Amino acid sequence: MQDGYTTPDGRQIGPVLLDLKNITLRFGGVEAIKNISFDIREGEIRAIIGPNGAGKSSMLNVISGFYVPQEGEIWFKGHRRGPMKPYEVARLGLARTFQNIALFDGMSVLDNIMTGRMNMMKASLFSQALWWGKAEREETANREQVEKIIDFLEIQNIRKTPVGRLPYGLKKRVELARALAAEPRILLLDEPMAGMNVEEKEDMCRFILDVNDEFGTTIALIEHDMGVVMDLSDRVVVMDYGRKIGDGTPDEVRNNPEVISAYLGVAHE
Amino acid sequence: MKLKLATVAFGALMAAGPAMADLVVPNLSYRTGPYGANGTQYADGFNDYFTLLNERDGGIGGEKVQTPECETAYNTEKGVECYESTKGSGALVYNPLSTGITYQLIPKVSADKIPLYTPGYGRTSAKNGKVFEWVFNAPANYWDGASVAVKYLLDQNGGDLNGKKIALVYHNSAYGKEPIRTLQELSKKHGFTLTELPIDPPGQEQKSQWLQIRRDKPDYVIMWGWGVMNQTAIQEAANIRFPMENFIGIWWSGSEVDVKPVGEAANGYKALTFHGVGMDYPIYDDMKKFVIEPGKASQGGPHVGSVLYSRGMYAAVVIAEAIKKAQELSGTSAITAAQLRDGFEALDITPARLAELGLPDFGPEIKMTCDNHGGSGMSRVQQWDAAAGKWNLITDFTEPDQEILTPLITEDSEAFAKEAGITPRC
Amino acid sequence: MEFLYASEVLVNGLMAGVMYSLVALGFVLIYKASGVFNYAQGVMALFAAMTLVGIMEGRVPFAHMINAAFGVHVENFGWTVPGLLAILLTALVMVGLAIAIEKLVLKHLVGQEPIILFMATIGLAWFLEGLGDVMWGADVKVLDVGLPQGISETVETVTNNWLGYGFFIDRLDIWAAVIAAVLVAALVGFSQYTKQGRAMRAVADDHQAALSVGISLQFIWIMVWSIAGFVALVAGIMWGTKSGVQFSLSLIALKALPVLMLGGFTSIPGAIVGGLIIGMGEKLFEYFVGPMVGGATENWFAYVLALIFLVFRPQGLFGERIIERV
Amino acid sequence: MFYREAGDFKTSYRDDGQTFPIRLDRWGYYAVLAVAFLVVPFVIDSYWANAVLVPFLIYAIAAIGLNILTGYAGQVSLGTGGFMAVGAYAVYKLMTAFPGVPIVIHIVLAGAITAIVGVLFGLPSLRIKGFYLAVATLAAQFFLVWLFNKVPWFYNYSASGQITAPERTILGWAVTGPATTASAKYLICLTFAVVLAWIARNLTRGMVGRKWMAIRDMDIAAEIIGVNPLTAKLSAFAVSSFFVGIAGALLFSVYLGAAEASEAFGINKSFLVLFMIIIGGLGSIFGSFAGAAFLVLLPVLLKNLLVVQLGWPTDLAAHIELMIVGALIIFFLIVEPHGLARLWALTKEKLRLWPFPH
Repeated sequence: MQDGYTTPDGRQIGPVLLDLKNITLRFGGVEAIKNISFDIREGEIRAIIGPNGAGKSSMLNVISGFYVPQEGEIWFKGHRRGPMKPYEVARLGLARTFQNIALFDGMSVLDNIMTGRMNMMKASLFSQALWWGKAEREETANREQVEKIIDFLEIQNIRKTPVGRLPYGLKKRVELARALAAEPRILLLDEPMAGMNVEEKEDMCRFILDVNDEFGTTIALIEHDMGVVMDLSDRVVVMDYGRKIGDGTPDEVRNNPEVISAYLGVAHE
Repeated sequence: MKLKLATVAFGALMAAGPAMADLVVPNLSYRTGPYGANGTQYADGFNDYFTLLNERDGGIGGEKVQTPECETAYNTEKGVECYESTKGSGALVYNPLSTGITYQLIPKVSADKIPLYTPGYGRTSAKNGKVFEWVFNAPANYWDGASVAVKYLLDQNGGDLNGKKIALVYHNSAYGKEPIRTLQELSKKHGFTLTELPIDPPGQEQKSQWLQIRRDKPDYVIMWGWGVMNQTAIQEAANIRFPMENFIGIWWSGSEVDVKPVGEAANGYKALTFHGVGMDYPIYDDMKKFVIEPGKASQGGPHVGSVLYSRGMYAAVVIAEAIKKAQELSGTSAITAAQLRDGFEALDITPARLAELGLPDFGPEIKMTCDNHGGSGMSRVQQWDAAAGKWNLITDFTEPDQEILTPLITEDSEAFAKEAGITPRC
Repeated sequence: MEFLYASEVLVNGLMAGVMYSLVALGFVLIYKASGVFNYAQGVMALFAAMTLVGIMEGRVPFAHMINAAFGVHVENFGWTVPGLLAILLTALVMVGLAIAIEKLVLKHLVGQEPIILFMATIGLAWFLEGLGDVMWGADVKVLDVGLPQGISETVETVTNNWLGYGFFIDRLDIWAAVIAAVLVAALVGFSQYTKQGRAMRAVADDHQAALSVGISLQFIWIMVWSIAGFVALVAGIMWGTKSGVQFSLSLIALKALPVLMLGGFTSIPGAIVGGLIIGMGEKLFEYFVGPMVGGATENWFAYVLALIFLVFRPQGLFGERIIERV
Repeated sequence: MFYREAGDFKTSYRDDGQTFPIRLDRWGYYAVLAVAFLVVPFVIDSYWANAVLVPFLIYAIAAIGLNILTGYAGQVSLGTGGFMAVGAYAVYKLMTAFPGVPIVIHIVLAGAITAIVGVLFGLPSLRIKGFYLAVATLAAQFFLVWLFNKVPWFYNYSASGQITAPERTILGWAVTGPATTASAKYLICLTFAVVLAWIARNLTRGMVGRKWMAIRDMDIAAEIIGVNPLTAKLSAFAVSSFFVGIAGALLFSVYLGAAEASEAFGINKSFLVLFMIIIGGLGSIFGSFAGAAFLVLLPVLLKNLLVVQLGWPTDLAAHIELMIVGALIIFFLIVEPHGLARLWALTKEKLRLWPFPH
């Protein structure tokens, strides 16, 4: 397991990319996450599941640097990650989407996706002010990349629309596009299929698998829909009340008695 | 419809400043904003005097005088707009009643060759006609005022202010800072100590300053205030029971609106003035007959006879006399602005002339020359009688200490000449 | 002795703070209940004070305009109205104003962003300022509803006997403090113990929830604006008595803003305590540091004090710590 | 059908990103520029320059500056007057200290100095948000004005604290001082306004603009996806203050010629510029111009209509003017809360479809 494994469908999974060790997070006196450890490997699709209030979103926020855990260590590519601002974490190659869509409503779809590429654009303020030299070249080059993502996610026709006017499902897709535009090492998806109908879910599943397949992007996702998770992911972490109660392949998790009683049991009532 | 309205509105804008054949003396007044209550009285007096001349004498030298009014709200940008919109109409002279607007207009009037008359306000060193060819500020300026106030205090103390403490409470602006330099020089000369207490406009909150006065117990307080600051200061002085007779304001701090809100407690407060107050002058007989009773008074005449009304009227008197002088000099009744400038420079309003105008002993003699655009600088002290509700003049016209002032004026005006690249005349 | 002087300044600062709180209170009421940052609060105080004087002196509203339009000369009705009755009538006018504001402005702006609502109140401020002047004229008006002014001799004698130095306290300030206390007590009582008050608090807590239990937002808004109008009237009386009723009265709003920053936009105790801290802080600073830097520090010091405070405690004096979520 | 975009295809991403993607807009824009530069200077008189066009252009610059901060980056500021004062006093000190250096360099430097001051006062924005920040910027407003009023070095120790702009020339034409012609004043302001508007447009369509808007729309999310709030907010403060500083420098040196901190750069100025961008449209360069035009022109129009045409007393006219402007602001907000810019866009959209609405 040390240097990766091969999935049942034959994909080669690489070494550990992100390693979380004994994470504990408190808000005032409340422990949102209690001493949790797990890892994410290069190229895999990793899911975090658990009932409402289990601490999944907090976990994701810890990974993306928005919450700083009181205890525990985060290792990225074999180095311990010191305390970092969220935007510094983003620069390491972590991109994410949000549970309650966090798009920039005042901007067009294109501009929203372009923000994803901010770390690839280095033109100085001066160059941008005059729109000359590096600024213009960068803009055009990155625009080409963004157009590829737009094609990939099939949202060509809404390019210039302000995102505020889009329906929910499309917003989710634009948010995914923005995260992809950053060409992340790890893509964090916070309930990517919440509130979608079956058709939209299928589309989203396809996109996630394609992203993993075509770009080799590592994906960590939180999801409610058990069926989807089990089909999609290589390994699953199960959380309940801030604790980790299970970790393994979908089959292993499915058969874990603690998981069944804590989560699946509840879900099937 | 929209288009039509826009065209009409645009036409209105284009039509700004219609050409007039008469003598045009624009009245850049302010009847709104933080100082509107003060400005409105001044503007009324200014208008009414010209109305009187038009009604009684048919104008000046047979030419009717028009005073198109333009509201500045004491705001420099609106002042510029007013200046630009009226100057095309053949404006002869400007009197904006604002030190800030005056500073804007000084360069402009020199370029446009229109006189600027700023009695008792504006740029003090404009007294030096060698440098400020187009600006006149007779009969008195701020530094004259500061000096006369100190002179009055000297008289009260048998000519000796050694060891006395004087506090200056001033409007924290260009206007309020004007007397500081003069008072500092005077304190050196006469040996009194000077405490400066700035008050931020508008000046409704002065508690700390007056607590300081209560603690330091200065012998006298001199005030350079305007608008709401005046009555708040007088109220606070009354609150701490500072003796009103030891409290002297500049002429802009000595009108009815400043003392009336304070009521009985303001009794005894003193202020400078460079002209008479009240209605005990023969001119008011004519004013009643030709202006007030026929209902031609500006705003219906609610302020006739007040201090600021008198001051506005006085400014109009001086301008009218200068026009008359210019008509004499040029031999034409329809004078130009440049001719009026010559009229100002040759102006000599003697006490006899004032009496003739129905204003005996109303103001000091004004005699202007090429190098003196500021007159004698004489002013007098008035005191508020709360019971009677009127100001009483308590001194004669007093001359300021020119020994101190002349070098200061020379210094400041020459600095300006150098900065602006003006070669002194005369 | 220096200590006594400083305490005198401190006490007077607290008194000045009460006057600031009076203005800040109006802001808080409206912000709490409708999320509107009411820039017009200062102008409302001016308008209320002008109306009060106008009614007391029996002035004809719009006299100037009537005279200009019809060439007549009307000024006064020729009667005077006693203070208390005039205050009541003015309060009614403020209620009318609140209704007009709700019907003509707020109703059409429901659900807009805060900055838009803020902007609308600026338009309102301009309109009211012009309206006040057109109705009652722009001259300085003397307001005398019988509040005493000047040094309180009792305080002076007592402190002189105790401490050997007679403290200066303005009687008007003492009255202001008493009236402010009564006002706040009345407001708290109203919001705690009456049906309307409870409805008001419900709206402040959660618009949607309040609506869903059948509280009429329109009614609440009219009520809140009326109360704020009444608070403006009280502030207008205090400040108008102090320095006459005139344009500058509207600028007291600027004195209330640092108080709001410090106390929080939604906290009535915050407005009171914030006012006291600001009043005290700026007076002490002017007293001790002012002479060293040339004085006239009060205007900016209040803001800088509030700013520094906020940098260290962004949620304000009485706010709860904000946990940000995504 | 006169105004249309159909058939206006782009063949490169570069073309697609340009300022006026629709051909007709582009032509209109060039036509306006041509008239502004080639026709107006020859017909302008000093009334039009001093009362209308010069203040309009200067306020437009200030409005663009504030719009960058408030409209694009979402940080409400009420310190505009104070920052304009920084620009004015900086240019005054530079003009008098280095008379040989061209005035344009002084004006740009004054903008740069204001930018530094702006960054300084922008620091609290990292902790304080919304209305609290707006009120906090008033600290800058009051403190800066106090400073310029209090420290004699800033006004070269003149007796009253007024600063007066000496004469300076560009290519032999006076642009400051009493001898300046109307067209010279107009042209220098126009040039600055056009260049600065172009720069603002470039910044806001590029990555820095997107970062500002990201912070404005959702600051936490922006930080998580990689926007450094420190640099984004402070760069907005810097650029905004640069613009505002230049506006202040022009206001003092070219337009007014003399100024005093508390009078010319008081709190009213801050509010005025804020009104301009809200009426014009937040987050719109065109809106900045529209708002400035509205608030510069409307009072002049109303005054001329009421006083000159109808012959009303000036004070009554002034009061009614306040009421009308106030009522119009409310009216506009009710009809179109997003300002004149949106109104303009909607009109164009209607024109685009006309006469076939479907």
